[in-house]
Amino acid sequence: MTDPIISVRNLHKWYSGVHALRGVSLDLARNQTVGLIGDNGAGKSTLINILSGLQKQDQGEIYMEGKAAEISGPRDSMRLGIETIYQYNSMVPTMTIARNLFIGREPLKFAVGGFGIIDLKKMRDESVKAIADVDLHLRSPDALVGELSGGQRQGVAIARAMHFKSKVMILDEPTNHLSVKETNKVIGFVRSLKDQNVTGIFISHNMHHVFECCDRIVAMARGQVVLDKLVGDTSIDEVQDVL
Amino acid sequence: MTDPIISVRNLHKWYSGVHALRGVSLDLARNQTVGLIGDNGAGKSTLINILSGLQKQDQGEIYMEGKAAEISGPRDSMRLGIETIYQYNSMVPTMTIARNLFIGREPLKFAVGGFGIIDLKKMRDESVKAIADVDLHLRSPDALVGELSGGQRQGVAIARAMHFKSKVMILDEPTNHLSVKETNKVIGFVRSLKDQNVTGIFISHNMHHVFECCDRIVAMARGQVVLDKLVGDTSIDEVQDVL
Amino acid sequence: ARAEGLNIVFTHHSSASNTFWQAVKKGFDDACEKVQANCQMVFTQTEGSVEQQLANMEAALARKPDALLTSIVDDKAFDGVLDKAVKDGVIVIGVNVDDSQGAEGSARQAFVGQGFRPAGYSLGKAMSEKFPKDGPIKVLVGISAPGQSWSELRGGGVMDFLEDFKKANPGRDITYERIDSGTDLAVTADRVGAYLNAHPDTTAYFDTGFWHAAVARVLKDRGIEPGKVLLGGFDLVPEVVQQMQTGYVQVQVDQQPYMQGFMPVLQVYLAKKAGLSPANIDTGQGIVRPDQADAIMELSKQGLR
Amino acid sequence: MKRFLKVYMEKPELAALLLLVILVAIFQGRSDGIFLSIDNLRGILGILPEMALVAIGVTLLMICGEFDLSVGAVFALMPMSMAVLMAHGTPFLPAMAVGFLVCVVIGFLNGYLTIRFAIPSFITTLGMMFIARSLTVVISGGFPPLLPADLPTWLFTDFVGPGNVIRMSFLWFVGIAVIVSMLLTRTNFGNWVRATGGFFPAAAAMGIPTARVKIVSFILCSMLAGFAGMIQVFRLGSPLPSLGDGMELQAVAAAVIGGASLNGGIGAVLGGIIGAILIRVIDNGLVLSQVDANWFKFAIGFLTIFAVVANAWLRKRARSIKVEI
Amino acid sequence: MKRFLKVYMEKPELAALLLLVILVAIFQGRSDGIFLSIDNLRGILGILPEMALVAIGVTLLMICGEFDLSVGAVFALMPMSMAVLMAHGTPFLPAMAVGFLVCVVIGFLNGYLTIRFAIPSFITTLGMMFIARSLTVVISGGFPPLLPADLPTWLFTDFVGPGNVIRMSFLWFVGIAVIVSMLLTRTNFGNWVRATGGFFPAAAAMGIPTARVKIVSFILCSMLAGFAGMIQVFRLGSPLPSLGDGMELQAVAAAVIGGASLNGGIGAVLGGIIGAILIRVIDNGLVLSQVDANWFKFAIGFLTIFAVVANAWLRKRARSIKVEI
Ligand SMILES: Nc1ncnc2c1ncn2[C@@H]1O[C@H](COP(=O)(O)OP(=O)(O)OP(=O)(O)O)[C@@H](O)[C@H]1O
Ligand SMILES: Nc1ncnc2c1ncn2[C@@H]1O[C@H](COP(=O)(O)OP(=O)(O)OP(=O)(O)O)[C@@H](O)[C@H]1O
Ligand SMILES: [Mg+2]
Ligand SMILES: [Mg+2]
Repeated sequence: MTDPIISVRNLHKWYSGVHALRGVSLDLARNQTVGLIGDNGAGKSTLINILSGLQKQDQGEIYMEGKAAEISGPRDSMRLGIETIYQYNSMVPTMTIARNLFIGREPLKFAVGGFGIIDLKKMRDESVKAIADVDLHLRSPDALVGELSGGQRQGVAIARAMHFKSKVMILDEPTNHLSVKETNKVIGFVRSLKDQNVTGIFISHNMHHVFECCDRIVAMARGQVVLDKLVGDTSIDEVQDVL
Repeated sequence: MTDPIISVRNLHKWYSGVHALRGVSLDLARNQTVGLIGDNGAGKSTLINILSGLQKQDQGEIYMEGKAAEISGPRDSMRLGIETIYQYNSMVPTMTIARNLFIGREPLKFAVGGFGIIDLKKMRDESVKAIADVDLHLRSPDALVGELSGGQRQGVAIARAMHFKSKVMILDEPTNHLSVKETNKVIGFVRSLKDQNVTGIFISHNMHHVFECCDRIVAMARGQVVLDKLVGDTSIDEVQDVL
Repeated sequence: ARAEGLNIVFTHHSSASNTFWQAVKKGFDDACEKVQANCQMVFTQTEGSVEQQLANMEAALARKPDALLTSIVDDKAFDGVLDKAVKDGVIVIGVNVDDSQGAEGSARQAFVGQGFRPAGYSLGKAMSEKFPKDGPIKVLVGISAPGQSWSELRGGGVMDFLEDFKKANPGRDITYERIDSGTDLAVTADRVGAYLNAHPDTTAYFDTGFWHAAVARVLKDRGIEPGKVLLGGFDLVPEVVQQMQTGYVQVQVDQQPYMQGFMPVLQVYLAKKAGLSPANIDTGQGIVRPDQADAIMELSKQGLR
Repeated sequence: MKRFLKVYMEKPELAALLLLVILVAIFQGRSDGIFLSIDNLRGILGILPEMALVAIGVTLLMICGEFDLSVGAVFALMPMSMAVLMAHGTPFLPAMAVGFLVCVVIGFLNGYLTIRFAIPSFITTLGMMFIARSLTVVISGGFPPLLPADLPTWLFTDFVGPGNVIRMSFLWFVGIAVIVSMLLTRTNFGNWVRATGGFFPAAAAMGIPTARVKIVSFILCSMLAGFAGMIQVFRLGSPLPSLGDGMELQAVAAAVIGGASLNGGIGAVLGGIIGAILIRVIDNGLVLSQVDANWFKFAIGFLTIFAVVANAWLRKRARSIKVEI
Repeated sequence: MKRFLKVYMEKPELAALLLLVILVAIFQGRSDGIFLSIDNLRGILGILPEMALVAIGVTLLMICGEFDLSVGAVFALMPMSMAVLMAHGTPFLPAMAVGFLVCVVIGFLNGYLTIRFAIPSFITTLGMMFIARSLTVVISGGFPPLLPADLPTWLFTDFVGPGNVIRMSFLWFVGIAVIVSMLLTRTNFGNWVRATGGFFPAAAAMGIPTARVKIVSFILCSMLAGFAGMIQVFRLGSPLPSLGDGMELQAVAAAVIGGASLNGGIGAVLGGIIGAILIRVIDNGLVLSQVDANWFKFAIGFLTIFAVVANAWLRKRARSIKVEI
């Protein structure tokens, strides 16, 4: 096994009155896809929120490609090459689909010091493509996200993540709300990450999905890692027993 | 087949610029559990939102036990005996779990004209029981819903619906975010509805779940019903073909 | 009243809930009825807002009235508009407040009223008659609205007098302080009440409005007898007259607002009918003392004072 | 201990209480002990009920997710209606009834227009503020009538209690505060108010009659403002049309200082009251500390921000105490 | 046609525009044609830029999800700082630079305190309103200094254009409106503003520097208010410390009338401008219609509510037009 791309050591996270992570240590190997499972409230989202900079650990370290990494905001995390789909969709309902897809990463016609004029045409065209890529059928990229159905929104979030593929992809229950067809697309996408040299973390409560597309299973319970095995070395039943 | 408990005739619903329901007619037989499936944006949530009074149809009629029913708000729907779990959880994040469970139906110590003093003890006790019934593990019924994990919230919503069981239960993607154990609980619950003389509508994108616990499958596409068969007369493959 | 065709507008810097200006309005309306003129008074929405007054003035002038009556609370802001109005043949009369340069400062043809600063000065002077003949004198000046000219100028007038008084009595220990006393009876009562707690030896309190009426009530509630803390301020509103009757308020400046509303209309009428040119009217230094209170109360109830 | 501190300080109204104590101590020092003298307390406690009653109403409404800028104008309109009626010979009780009726109508209109047309209450009540203020001037004809001499004002303004420090109005205020507080925390209506403000779609979906809940809250808020105005007029003896000007912002500030959220769903009656006390204490303490007139507003602004910042900071500290509960 | 009507009327700013046209027509009738006379237009257009500039800033800030009550005070403070400096001999340009610096500092503090301590901007800016107003009085010493005679005020206040109906300030206003409007709709910064106000957690999760976006918006809003104040002072010829009192609520009202949402994320610069025009038109039209003084505020309140209700109603009608798009 080569150097891990991400290592976390002894992470602790307190919410006011709740000890949500109780010393989690984990190494993610390069180009491996990890399935993260666990009961409701086990701390999965908390762990990945720390990796994506939404929250800050109270204790513990994160290493990225061997170097200690200070992640104090989503921007840091993105800079390190981590792309996340959050459990609760991170869409601005009052904005159009196209604008949502490119929030914070707008294609610019020209820019001075990071600010500039958005290339609206390019943005529209690319978003039409990105949405088509996930087999989502939407009327127009100019519809407001707030007017989409639950699954359509989730689909847009996935289209965004797939479009801005990065070194590490974290997907927190991405298939919720999705129809069968799109779910299959997502599973296929996760399975293909490896081939594209992308490391993945896939959270789901559907064991079949996890076993179908991951290389390794990590199970959490009550804020701790309770099982960590390669897919070949374990089975759905064993995993369900530990939980 | 006896008299249908709910009949809808030729329902149309326009959102500004979107024709979401295009003439849906459906009869729900008493004590039958219907699995409602369909692609993202097919109009499933819109249909059940009309039945639960969240939205108003633009055209078409609803009959409840043979009588024309005017549903112009969730209260009307509840009065007719319809209990709903919504796709987007209908919880108030700034309130405690116990208060959320009983919103609008608080147990009162005494009341005058519908207003009165809440029986806090009873409310707490019953909510502890309701939550235990769905195998959810929560610290205390006094925690704020806003501080729960995604699955925990969904669990509370289910606990509420199960606690206030009614003549007709509508469940819009209730198993999203839920762990395996709880999902099984929900499936079991849906399957048991029939025995308790409750009519059910179960929406899910997981065909296995639908086939496991429903008597009849209704598939929607682009705002119309495209398939309506008893479970015995169809198969997962057939359904997936129509969609 | 349109028949006569005499159109008069009155713009000023105060809002409709100001009792003083309601008295001016009454005089204005009564006079207009007498001369059958078509009249309009325009209040501001925010008390003391010069920019709103100017906007109202511009709007009213677009109707090309025969006369414009206005308070001139700022030396410069209205110059352009007034110049143009006079050039267009509108009779312009300053009311209540004049340009500090007087007739030189603006194009207005006459002024009816009394200056803020002189009024403050005469208030101080009238009150000083009641000052103790010896011992230290500690005065509190309540600036009702810091930064607003009516309040600052009146307070300034009082303090001008106090400075002169100091010079005239070099041997005595005379001090004064200013606080933000607020433009609300309750607030003024609370703030001045608190101040008096901390400084029970205060000789006199001057308000730049009529809000010391509430201070009188505080003194009464505390069982302090009338005259221990001298109270004085501006404008005769019923509350103050009431407190004069009880003896808590010693001196009040009355500008005779009814007259300020009434006279300019007559002047306009005379100017139009007989070609008489408007002339300055001093509506009086109007120092009112408690002995006049009963008589005033009757008139005050009718809105005449 | 740590646990106690955590639970205690996480409540915004209690953090505000701590702040209040500190401020009082400072002012007591800076004023050479006059701040807590009977006389000064009497002054503070005399005016407090009026502001606090308004703050209670606004807090309730803010928990319900709405906003009322018209309280200051209603504060003046209600007693003015009464005074005008009484000046025309109507006896006290019917006049008071009409006064409250006016409040109810205004509250109802505020709520009805806001909900029926789904417009922000900011606008409805801003407009209503102008309307009510204008009506106050119109009915008084510009000249406030004097109050008849034989009113039962003792019921509201007489001094009572040991050392005569409090007025009757204080008892009314305490009684109303307890009732509204119970209403919010112990009754089903209170639950609905909180749910409606906390997350409107959820409350509506659960069958709560959200429109009625909001309208009732608007009406309660208006009535409390009117009642407070009546007390003030009885205390001061004269119904001025300019009464209560600027009170709308102060009341909101009080509610926020006491921990209510402008987005609704969060807040407590006690918080609004403590906020109102803080504002009064700051105002009074600054006079005693002899702040110059020109700097007075500066100090008020500064301390208002400071109070909320300190409150937020205290709560944050409390949250980060690591105790499992 | 139906389709056009639908798309057009669904935009709140365009619905407001329709309302504006109707109101103008009514006032034109009621004022015997004086409303649209050159003289009156000159009056309206002379004042409009000042209010509209403030409204633009507030609209921007509201889209960003925040609120600024200090604009009225900054409106007075910025020109007062300039005037005081110039009275002490500082030349025009450096004085103006310092004036803007003051605005920047206030805007920065508003934003920084709001974000750093996670407190509502309602409170921060309410406090700042008091502070800025107080500073205005303090630096002027209560009495405004005179402006030097040789200022380039022509750059802001001279009449230009056909019939001399507009002032230079109008050109500045149009220029700035176009720039801010472009900023909001065409640049990535505008996208961030809208996202930050629309749904803060999402914006933060997508790596937008939300804190910086908000602070910049606060600063822009302050600067626009200060600039507007400067123009007004040049027009009036004297820097009064009481300028802009009450403007904070008017600016918010303008933004809301023009369709901006108090919850952030929704709004347009054009809307804020139309809102400001509506407010000016109502004000001016009522004077010309010779509404009785005591009923004046009533009419303003009524028309403000009416404007928003009508706007909401028009949009609702438009939404219910059944055309697929
Ligand atoms: N508020 C709204 N405004 C405009 N269009 C809407 C709105 N809500 C839903 N729609 C549209 O109506 C159609 C049906 O939506 P609906 O939510 O009923 O789908 P659904 O079948 O529940 O999908 P999903 O499985 O993704 O939840 C979709 O095309 C959606 O974009
Ligand atoms: N903001 C918060 N405040 C307080 N407690 C929180 C907060 N967010 C999460 N928690 C608690 O932390 C624990 C872990 O939550 P987390 O969201 O990480 O669970 P999860 O494994 O993602 O669960 P799920 O599968 O239901 O999404 C839970 O007990 C939850 O109640
Ligand atoms: Mg989770
Ligand atoms: Mg759905």
